[in-house]
Amino acid sequence: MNTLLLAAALLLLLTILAGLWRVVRGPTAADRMLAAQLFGTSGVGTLLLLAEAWQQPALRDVALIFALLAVLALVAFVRLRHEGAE
Amino acid sequence: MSGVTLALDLLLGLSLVWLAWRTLASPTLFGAIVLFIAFGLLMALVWARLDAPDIALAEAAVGAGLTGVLLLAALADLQQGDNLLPVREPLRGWLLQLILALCALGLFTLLTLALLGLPSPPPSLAGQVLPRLDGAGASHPVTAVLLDFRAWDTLLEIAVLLLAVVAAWSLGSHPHPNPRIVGSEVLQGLVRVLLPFAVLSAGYLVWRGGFAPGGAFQAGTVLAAAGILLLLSGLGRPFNGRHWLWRALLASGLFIFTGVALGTLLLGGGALDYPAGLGYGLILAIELGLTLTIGLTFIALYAGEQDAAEERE
Amino acid sequence: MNPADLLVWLVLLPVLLAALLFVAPEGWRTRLGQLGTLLCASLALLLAWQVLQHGPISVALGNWQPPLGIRLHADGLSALMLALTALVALPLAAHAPAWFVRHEAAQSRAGAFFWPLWMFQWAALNLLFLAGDLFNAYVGLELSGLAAVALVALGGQRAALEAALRYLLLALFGSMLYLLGVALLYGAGGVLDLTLLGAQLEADHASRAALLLITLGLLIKTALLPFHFWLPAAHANAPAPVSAILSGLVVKASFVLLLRIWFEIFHPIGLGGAGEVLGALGIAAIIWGSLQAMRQERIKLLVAWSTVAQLGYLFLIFALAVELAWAGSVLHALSHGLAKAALFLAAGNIVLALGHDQIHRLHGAAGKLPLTFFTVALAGVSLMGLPPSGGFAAKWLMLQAAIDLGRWPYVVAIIGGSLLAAGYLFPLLRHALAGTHDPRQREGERLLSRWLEFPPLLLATLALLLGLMALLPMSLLSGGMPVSLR
Amino acid sequence: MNMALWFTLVGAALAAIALHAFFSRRHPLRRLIALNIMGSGIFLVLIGLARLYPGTLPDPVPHAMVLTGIVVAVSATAFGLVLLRRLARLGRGET
Repeated sequence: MNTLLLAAALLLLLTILAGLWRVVRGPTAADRMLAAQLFGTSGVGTLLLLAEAWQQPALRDVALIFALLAVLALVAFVRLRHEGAE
Repeated sequence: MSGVTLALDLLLGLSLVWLAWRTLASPTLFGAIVLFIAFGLLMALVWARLDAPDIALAEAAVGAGLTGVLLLAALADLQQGDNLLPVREPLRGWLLQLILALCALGLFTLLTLALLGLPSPPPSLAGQVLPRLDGAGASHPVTAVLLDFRAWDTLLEIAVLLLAVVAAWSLGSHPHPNPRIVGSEVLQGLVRVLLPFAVLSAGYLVWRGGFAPGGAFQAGTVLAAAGILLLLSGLGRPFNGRHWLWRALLASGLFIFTGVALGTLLLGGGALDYPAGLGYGLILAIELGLTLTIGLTFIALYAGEQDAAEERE
Repeated sequence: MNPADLLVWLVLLPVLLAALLFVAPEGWRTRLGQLGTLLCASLALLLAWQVLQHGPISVALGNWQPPLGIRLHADGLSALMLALTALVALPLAAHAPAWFVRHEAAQSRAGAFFWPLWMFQWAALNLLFLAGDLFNAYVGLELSGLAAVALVALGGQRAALEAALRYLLLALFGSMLYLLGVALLYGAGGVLDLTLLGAQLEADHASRAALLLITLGLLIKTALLPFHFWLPAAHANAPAPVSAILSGLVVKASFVLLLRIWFEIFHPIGLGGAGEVLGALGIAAIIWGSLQAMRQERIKLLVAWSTVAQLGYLFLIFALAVELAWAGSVLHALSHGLAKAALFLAAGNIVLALGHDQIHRLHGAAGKLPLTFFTVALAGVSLMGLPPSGGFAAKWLMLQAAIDLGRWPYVVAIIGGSLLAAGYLFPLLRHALAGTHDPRQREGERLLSRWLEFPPLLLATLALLLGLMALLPMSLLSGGMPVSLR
Repeated sequence: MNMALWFTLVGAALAAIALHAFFSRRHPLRRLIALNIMGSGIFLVLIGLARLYPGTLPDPVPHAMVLTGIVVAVSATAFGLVLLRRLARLGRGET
């Protein structure tokens, strides 16, 4: 069971990295934003899986904070990005 | 160690290094900031892996959230109009490049040799902290260190926070980073739903801080996030620094902390030596004060001070 | 009051005042700041008196003894540096408000924010002089660095803001190196207390790497050549009272920390040739800083480059590691602190009165501002190391140490440095004294109020008197000499 | 090699990369990011050291040091960004 959880966490981590690849490559800001949106969700998922696998309930709190702060980052992306800011 | 754990560790470490490199080498500033936010997320995972949930919480709130938003706000401001800054060309000349590369390599080698040569078992203060937890005002070891054994550090850290606001305001008022913000109903609706959750989470984190990972700093950052969301959605307005009440609120955490320190000193016990039985209550009072101050401080650092005159425009 | 409580008050009182000064309405800040200065300075002088009477004082905060808790420690060195800060702060409290009011009407904001920022800086300085814990000192370094950058930025002009930004980046970089060194030391020793660490550290890779990182970090903050490049712009573009604080006091705080770390932690385990390198850099700084000072056309830049040169003397102790040189080095820190604060305040007055600080346009200025140029000359006596000034006593002690050790390059550098100082100070005075002054200009209004002219004069006089009373600081120092130098 | 040691070495690599970037990239915003990454590397070294050997008790003191360090770093970064914005507005002729 534990290995399964860890494997799932690993998989989610890989999707985050795949998203990061998009962030690096771009080419448009929209790609970057979509990829960034992905970290939020995958990050929460990874943290919840790891909380179970490592028996660290405090990681659920981290996931909670992460979910709240991801919204902030996303809103900031949308609202603060100046047109033509590349 | 299972194979999956090993793979996870290797992947986390390597991607952290890769991400740092890509962040710092990113051709655009916007890309660098987005990657830096992602770097914060990976750091939070690494802290979780290293049994440091307190730091993971702080990193999730600060590294992946707050710092990123502050950077984005600054970038939005920098990119209005022509540029602007006295930026010199990137370092040119192969000799300088070579020297710099050797310096970086030298630092890595120096640290690696030092780390590999450290004594085993490592000297540590864990044996000093854990037996004394009963006499301290908090049962969670990290909170006990922060607010009792080494509370002096934390007091000065709060002084640094207030100093950052004083320093930022001394530069003059700066307008909200994006003056063209108009209220969007979807966003305002979202913020209205999120706000109670954020405040609730902040309260939860302070309360947990006494006996489990969490505490004033993490809670304060969540409050700040909520405040910044209010500003971003156009629901809230920035500070009016001319009003002394705002300034008093910003300083309240430091007032409470120094008040406790001087109070304990004047009662004859020695600074920050909490009287028996009062430790828990005093630490909770300090934590609550700090949460409010930290939240307001980060909002102030994001939004800046607004002159009354400017606000009317 | 319990003498040990004084240590806590010396840090907490300025912190509390800083917060109060920030909250207080702008109109109240000057009076409150002056009152606070009086209180803090009395406490510092009281503590110096206590240390002189009863020897070093320690206090464990929260009654948690090290290694778990944090210790503040006041020995002779701390007492002297605290007293120096107080002696600079008192005249400054009279000068700064007058200066900010006169400087520019638009800068009322700078005048209002000067007080809380300076109180934060004062708290950080006191903390660094008292710190017994390496990590606590890190927080102190950051507090001091941020306050210093904000104070530079009070200049408001583009040049001041650019210098402030550069200063901020380098100061943060220096703190990072320091923190990395502290992390390695914690890994090697498992404690953060200076004395405990000194007792148990061994000469291994980790401690050598830590020494290198901590030293580099603190050298950047102290601006020893070749890490001096941020200093002239930052010190010269800041408002004059701020320049006095930065050149007179702030760079000394990181130096004192370095001094403690070297002689209490690392000296016992042997350093090889590292001290020689710092000594040689000190000599290079004396020469290069003086040569640059001679080339400057603005008074404030000249004074700032003179700081680069004078800081070089402080580092001779690392090569001449004996008791006499230690006393000489500390005495030099004191006399330079007083003389340089006087010189920067006087330079600020010249800018106010003449509207420029071009050296070649000073002709006859001494006739207009006799008291201010008398102050410049008096401070110059100490910087050049002429008797009977504090600078003379300091250089004399270092010279004696160098001769005892047979270190001739150092003998040449110490004497040569005085000649070089004369080389940049005399032209300044010559320009000011040259030419007959039109007596009609003396009529009419006073150019400067006495609040502007007397505080720097007082500081320069103190620098001079320090030479006559050098025995007092010497007896304070003999109590707290590091074991490795006895 | 044990897990904590691996992450301390990752921390050392982060510090070295950030050192390089701090001096080779001149934009102040990038240099602030470099300092933050350097800070993360240093914190990683501290925490890695705190549990370098499995089986020993985790040491809360470095954890507290890192939390303090994070607060100080974010304060300094925030002030640096305000300074930068002020300078940019001065460049545009605003006051």
